[in-house]
Amino acid sequence: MEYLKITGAVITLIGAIFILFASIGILRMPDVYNRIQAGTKASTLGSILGLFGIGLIHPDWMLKLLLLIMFVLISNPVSSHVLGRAAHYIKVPLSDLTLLDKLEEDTGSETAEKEGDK
Amino acid sequence: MIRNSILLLIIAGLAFIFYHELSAYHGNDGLNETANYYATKGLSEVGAANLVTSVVVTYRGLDTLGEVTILFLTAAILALMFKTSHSQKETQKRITSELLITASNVLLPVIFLVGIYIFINGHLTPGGGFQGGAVLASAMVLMLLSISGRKIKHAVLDFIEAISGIAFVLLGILGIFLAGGFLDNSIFSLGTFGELFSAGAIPVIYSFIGLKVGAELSNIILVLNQTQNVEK
Amino acid sequence: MVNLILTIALLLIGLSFILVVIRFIIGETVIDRVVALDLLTVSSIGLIVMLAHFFGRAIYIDVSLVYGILSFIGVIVIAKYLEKSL
Amino acid sequence: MKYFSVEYISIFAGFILLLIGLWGIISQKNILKIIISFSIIDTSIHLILVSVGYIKNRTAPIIDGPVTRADAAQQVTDPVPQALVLTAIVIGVGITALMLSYALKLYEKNKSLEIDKYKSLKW
Amino acid sequence: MKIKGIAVIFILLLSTWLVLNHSLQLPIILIGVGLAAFLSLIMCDKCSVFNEIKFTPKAFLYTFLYIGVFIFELFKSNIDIARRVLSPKLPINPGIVKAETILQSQMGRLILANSITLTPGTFTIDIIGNTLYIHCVNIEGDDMEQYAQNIVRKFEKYLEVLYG
Amino acid sequence: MVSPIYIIAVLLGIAFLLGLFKQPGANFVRFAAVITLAFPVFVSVGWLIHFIIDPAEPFMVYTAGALPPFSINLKMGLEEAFMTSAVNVLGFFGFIYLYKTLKAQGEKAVVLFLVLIMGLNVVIMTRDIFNLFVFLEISSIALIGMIFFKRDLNSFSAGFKYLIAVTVISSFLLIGIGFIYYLGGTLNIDDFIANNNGLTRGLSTAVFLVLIAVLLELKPFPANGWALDVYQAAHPGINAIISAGTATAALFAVYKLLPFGGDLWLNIAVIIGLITFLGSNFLGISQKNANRLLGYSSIGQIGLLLAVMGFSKHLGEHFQMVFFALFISHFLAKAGLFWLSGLIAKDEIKDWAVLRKKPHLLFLFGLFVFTLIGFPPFPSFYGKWQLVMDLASNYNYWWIGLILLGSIFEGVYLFRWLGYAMKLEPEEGSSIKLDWEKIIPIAVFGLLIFLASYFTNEIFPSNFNINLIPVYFVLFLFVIDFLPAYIKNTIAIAGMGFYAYYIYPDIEQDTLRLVFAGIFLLGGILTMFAGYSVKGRRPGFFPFAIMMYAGLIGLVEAENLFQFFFAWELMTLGSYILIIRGKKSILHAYNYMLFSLGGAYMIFMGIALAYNGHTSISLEMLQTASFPGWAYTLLALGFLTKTAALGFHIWLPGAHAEAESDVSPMVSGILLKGGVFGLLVLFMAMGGEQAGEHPLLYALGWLGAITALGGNLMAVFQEDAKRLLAYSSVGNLGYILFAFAFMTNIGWLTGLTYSINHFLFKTLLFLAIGGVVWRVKTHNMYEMGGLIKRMPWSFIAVLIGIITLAGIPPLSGYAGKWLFYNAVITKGWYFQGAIVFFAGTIAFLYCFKLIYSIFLGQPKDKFRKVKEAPIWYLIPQFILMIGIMVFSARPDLILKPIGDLLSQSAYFPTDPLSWENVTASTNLGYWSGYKIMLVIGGMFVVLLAWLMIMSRKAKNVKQFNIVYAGERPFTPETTHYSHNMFAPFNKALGFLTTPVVTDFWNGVNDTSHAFADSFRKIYTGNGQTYIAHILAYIVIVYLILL
Amino acid sequence: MALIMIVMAFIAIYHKSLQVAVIASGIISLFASVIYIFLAAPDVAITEASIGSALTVVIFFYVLNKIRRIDDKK
Repeated sequence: MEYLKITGAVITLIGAIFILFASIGILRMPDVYNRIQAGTKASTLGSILGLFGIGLIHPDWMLKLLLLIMFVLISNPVSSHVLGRAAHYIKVPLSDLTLLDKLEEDTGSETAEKEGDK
Repeated sequence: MIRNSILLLIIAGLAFIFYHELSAYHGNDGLNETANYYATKGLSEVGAANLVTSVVVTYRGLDTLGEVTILFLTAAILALMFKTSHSQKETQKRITSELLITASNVLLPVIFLVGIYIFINGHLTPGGGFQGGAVLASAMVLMLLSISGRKIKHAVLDFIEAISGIAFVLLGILGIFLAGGFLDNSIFSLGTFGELFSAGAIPVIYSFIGLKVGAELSNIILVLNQTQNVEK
Repeated sequence: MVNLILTIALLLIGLSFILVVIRFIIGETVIDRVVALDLLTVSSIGLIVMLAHFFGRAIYIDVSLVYGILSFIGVIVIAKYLEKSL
Repeated sequence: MKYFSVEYISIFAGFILLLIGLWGIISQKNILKIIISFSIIDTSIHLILVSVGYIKNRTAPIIDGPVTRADAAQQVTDPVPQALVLTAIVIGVGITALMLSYALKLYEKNKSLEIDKYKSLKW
Repeated sequence: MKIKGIAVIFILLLSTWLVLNHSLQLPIILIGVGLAAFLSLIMCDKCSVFNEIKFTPKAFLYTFLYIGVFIFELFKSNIDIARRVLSPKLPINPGIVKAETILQSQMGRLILANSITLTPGTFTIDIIGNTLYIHCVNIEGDDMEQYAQNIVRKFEKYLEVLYG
Repeated sequence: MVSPIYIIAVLLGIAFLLGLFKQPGANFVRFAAVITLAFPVFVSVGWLIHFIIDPAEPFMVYTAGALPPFSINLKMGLEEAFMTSAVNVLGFFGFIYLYKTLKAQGEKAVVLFLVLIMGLNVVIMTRDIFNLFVFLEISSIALIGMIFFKRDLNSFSAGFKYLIAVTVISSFLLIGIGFIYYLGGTLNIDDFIANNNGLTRGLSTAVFLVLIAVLLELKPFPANGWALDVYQAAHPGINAIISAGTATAALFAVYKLLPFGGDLWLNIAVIIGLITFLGSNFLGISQKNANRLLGYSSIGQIGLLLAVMGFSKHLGEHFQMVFFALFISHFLAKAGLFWLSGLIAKDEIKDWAVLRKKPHLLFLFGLFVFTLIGFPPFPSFYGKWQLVMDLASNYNYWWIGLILLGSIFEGVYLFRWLGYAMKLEPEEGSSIKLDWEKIIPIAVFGLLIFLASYFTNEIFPSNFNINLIPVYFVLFLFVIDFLPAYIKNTIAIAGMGFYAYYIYPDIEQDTLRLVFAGIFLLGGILTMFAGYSVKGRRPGFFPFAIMMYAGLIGLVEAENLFQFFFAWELMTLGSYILIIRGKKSILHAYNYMLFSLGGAYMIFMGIALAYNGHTSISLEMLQTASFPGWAYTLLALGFLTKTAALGFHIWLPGAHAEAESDVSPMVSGILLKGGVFGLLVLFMAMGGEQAGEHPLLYALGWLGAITALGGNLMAVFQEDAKRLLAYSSVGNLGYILFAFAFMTNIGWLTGLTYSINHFLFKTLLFLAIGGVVWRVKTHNMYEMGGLIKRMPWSFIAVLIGIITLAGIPPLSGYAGKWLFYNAVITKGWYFQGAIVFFAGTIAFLYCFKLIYSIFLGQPKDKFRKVKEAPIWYLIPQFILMIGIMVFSARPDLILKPIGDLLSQSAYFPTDPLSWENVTASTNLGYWSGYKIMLVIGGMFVVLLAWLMIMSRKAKNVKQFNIVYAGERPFTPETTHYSHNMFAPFNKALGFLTTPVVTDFWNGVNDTSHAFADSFRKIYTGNGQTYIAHILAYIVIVYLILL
Repeated sequence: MALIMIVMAFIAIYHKSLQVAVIASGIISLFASVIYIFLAAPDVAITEASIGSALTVVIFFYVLNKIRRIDDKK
């Protein structure tokens, strides 16, 4: 039992580390899209791991936590998708490193007259 | 510049007042008389596991009635303020992302259920009518965002709002006849401690509060959303 | 042991908060800041669950549930606002 | 050292936020900024009130699992300030919504969010 | 077909309710049944989403497979991100690419997009028709179309079975 | 009794229910709301009656099945019952008033209204601080939802300002509540008061925060700009609710919470309240916008009520009475005024002139204004009296001074406003839309004022009880105001006659009073005769005329100072309305009112100083005043404003000259004697002859002499006949003052003789001139001339009058002079005597001018056909002439009993005058009225005959002969022989008539207006500045408290 | 955490962009609600998170949206 708990704790710790990565990521990444990448991905995993780890420590909380995990899994990518979509729509500039932008090519004419956000 | 320094002086004066207030703070050692009453007698009198709920719904029920009324007022005032004379035409919007629509379709029932869970279990777990109501309202927002084609009817919300408000008041009056006074929760049996059907009328009252708050908050947001063409 | 590890985890989350806030402060666009907000809420969910463990109260999980729901909706509303389709 | 416990930190933070909010209300010209300052004030007051009811090493006033019915009075914090804050938060959101709608109406009428522009009534 | 959707929602909600309440007392179950029935009925015009789930043994198996692949990819992606973030040079090579999907059901596309978002260095910016626009942190190889298609295919084959 | 909890339940339940109905124009929603609003009225009034009949223990409502410190409880006691009744009645009628407005706004507005009333009820009843906070917020929010009903920019910005101000205030309240709970351990008001005796630093700060927040809800000056903006911008129907309803609830909240702070906070309340009262009213004086002005006034009144709460320790058992009286006046009058403002629907106070078209509304307007200022018989008069007296017995003179000063400021703008409404020409095409639903509430509140007045009179201590018969008679005349004038005139005369008969036995022995009663009542009857010449209904004249007479006779009847002051104010009120009825009298009536008000408050202050330490308020008490010098001086100054001594005279000429023809004799011949009577009472109190060397008397002597000179001099240079007579009155009153100031037996006799004479001849002259003016329609003497042939009787009247006036033998004027010289010589004030003598010679000049330019010379062409004055003018003139003759022939009939009375009294033991039949003699000589008459009469006949013979040779010349004029006159009238008749004298003495005094008062007026005008610039209109004001206010009060 | 709140408050007041100010105030509420968990007040935490943080921000953005609409029309 004790091992399970320690495993849980370690998993939680890993989750925390991922969250830390995420924050470093959004600090360092050059443009919005990359920040969204770093932010959502790592933080989702981080918090899922955190929740799961606690679930291992307290098995009787597990069901509820799994529900929460499901929720996060569905909602978080969607919100990052919506954010990225919005960012692209209002033409937040991509970083100089960006190689290509297919979406811009396809929808550029449609969004050309819209002005960017301040 | 002079203006700013005068303002700064005022703030400094206020800081001085608050310093006096703060210096009186020295932490707590135990519950005071009032809180002690709630923590000891309150359990048997009210029967709610969540003491905050028992205070909010029963002992200070009149306050709660008041705050529900405040939200009600706010919704009414907004409706008054933004009542439009002519029909509104939809402005051009970008099509909502398909993913979002799907996600909200999946999540909406769950969010509704969570909201209901939060207010029905208000006497056992943290949360209650207001929080549950807020969750319901946020579900409404999600609906509004994802399903732009479908109109959410004011009338339905108003109906829920009115009915639950009246039910709240009626339950309160029932307390005068069946129990110790206005808003006394022991009009129903207190039940077994810690179960869903316990704490007398609290789950019922909180359900009505939850519905009402949800309807009111949704109304507020609907009003802010719907009047796109504002009167000149 | 368990608590020690979790304490370290808590501190790490705290550290990440600070980093995120720095991004928030320097953040070039509003979207950056929204991403920061999102990150903050998601990590708060984890944080609260950990706190639930520390205080030994299962009931706090409900709090994080509500958190999850509402942060999701908040972010969507902001994004919708930003792309002018609210 | 006692000033580093959570209730002291939060109450200090509350008062500082309160002052910042008040400063914002009287120094910012933009109506929406004023409303934001008000919501900061609101939050700070709630923070102060909750810290005022906190008792060290005690847990939330909800009886289940670890907190037993018999000695609840020795284990839980004061529920009253929490109940008050609950009410205050809801009132706060009502008022914020009201302020915002007023701001909206003002903007609609005069196309300006500067509070200086609304001085037609005076003396 | 609606019945199926309603049933799915009903079961989903009822189980959620039971999980939330964390108890199996009779009154709770009763209320849960009532609520779930009520909600699933008023939500039924949106439940087309749930109609698409296929209940076949194969689907059951593929679910587990999918979850496994997904978790694997998830970790991979995160380690990948962590590596990039932590390395001082910040070795990224971003770009937006497009890929076609063969999935038709909404649910399937949602899960596909979510999976893509959560996996290595990619996230779905937009979906127009059958075209997914994917932002990648690091585009590898020369054939970008192929690269993108690979990302999609990874999940598609499982989801196709599940949702069609 | 129905439990008050049902007020909440029913109002809120119906409010929620009404949220269901959405069809626009569903009338039954509002109908249901009216029924619903009647319910709380029923409940609270039921409780009120219950508590009045049976002063039982307060009824407590417990909620949640737990006892108070742990649950919220509501209290319904007498105070709560009264306050909730007030709010609910206001709510009911306010709703009716707003019926159409709410209909235009939709069903939600009705809901807001219901919730507002519910919130106010709970604010009053609750005994829990946090509950108080919640319901204060509810009522504020509901109000904020109604402020923008006009839907213009102003109402929105005002609403926003109100919102942020209320929010900031409630933040402080919330912090305070939190710390009160933390440090005091309870949220229950009673529990806190019972268990917390000493306040520690932290607790006192918490209490400070709570109390200052609740006080700020009362909008104290100067942190109240937001409220003023709301008053200016919101719908007047809403304003009525804010001013009367919300303020009521907030006031009661303060009342509940004040015990938290102990005595210290009582003083703070006094300071805040009085600063508010004074400041607000001061700033109000230069305000032109009606609603904003009402806002200033409203805030001022609330300040006064707050101060009364602070005074509760001094007031003791009188507190409830005083508060009730002041509160109910504010409540009814302010609601009524706001409602009227909504009816007029214009912003400027000048626009209120439109009220002239609706006399009933005008009457209500006047009623509200007088109630507000505190004129009898309205409740606030009683309240102010009791307040001032109780303060005086605790030596709080400065507070009294501030209260009275604030009341004067209030009077300044209210009377200017009333004047505008009564006299200005309404704008072209403006009219009032009479909606029944708007008239009914106003009328009901008007009626309630009378009810409250009656009730106030009942509950105040019995020695205040005054003879209300005249007041009822006045009311009766109001009721029958629709009858034709002649019927009312007859009723009025009959009433006065009957009253004279009725009181005669009471004062038969007291000859001094008898004389004045005679002047007032018989003079009143005589002057009323002239009223028969007026055709039509003459609306509003008789009640106020009778009110003036009622006041005057009340002075004579008064047995204590309260009755005296009551009568004094009644007289002022009546005479003000009489004066303002004149065509161009708006400014003069305003001046008159201001001086009267100032004078009245000086009298009030004087009484207060004298009252100190005494339980009785009888007239005799004046003698034992503890600050006699100040008290006497203030009283004297007060009376002097009414007698128009030099320095206070500027109101008189205009007021008398511009009044209607038959009003001038009333206000000149009769009203001025009221002031004289007051002086008499004062002098008597000073102790008669013993006080002879009192410096005040010396000063008054000088003042009298100078007044006589100045008045007469100015009279000489007048071109307006009535103005001439008016200035002459100033001079004559100077004589009277001078004579009384001798403080000797014979001096008083002189004064009385002068008084009687002045009454006789000035009434006669004004009636005669009034008759002439009635026919020729002008006051200017140079437009008349030669009227002797057309109006012989008027001529004779004027002739008799000026002979008496000038003191020419044989008529009674000479008797006065004879006594006067005796008195001067006895007293030894030779220098002053010389001045008065010189003034007497000047009187000849204007007498001559008067009779010459009107009656002699050639008649004007346009007046060749004028008829004799109306018979109803002539009849009283004949009676007066007979009176003069009788008094001249037999002065002993009156003077002897008075002389006897004086010498018998303790005051004037030395009596140098002895009577032998009709011959009076002193050690300086003797004088016999009818002998002189015979001699002089004979000489007169001879001279007249000679003159008649001479005048045959006179030839007619052109009146406007400008052949010899060096330049072309643009106004030919100015070449008339009687124009600028005494130009040479003007060169010699004109410098004495430079209007120093007028300039002085104008200066005072301008300066205060300029001050108020620049001072109110603190209300910049910027919501943020208002917040800064609030915060600064909090800091400053806190620093003061430290 | 308290420090972050204070920093956020300054951002909320002084940042030029209204959206950022609103988000900052939302973050203040968010942290406040985490502190409420520390202070053993889960009820308040839920309320603050749902109403204070989320709904207020949502309402703010709806209003900002309408203001922008008014601008567009002008």
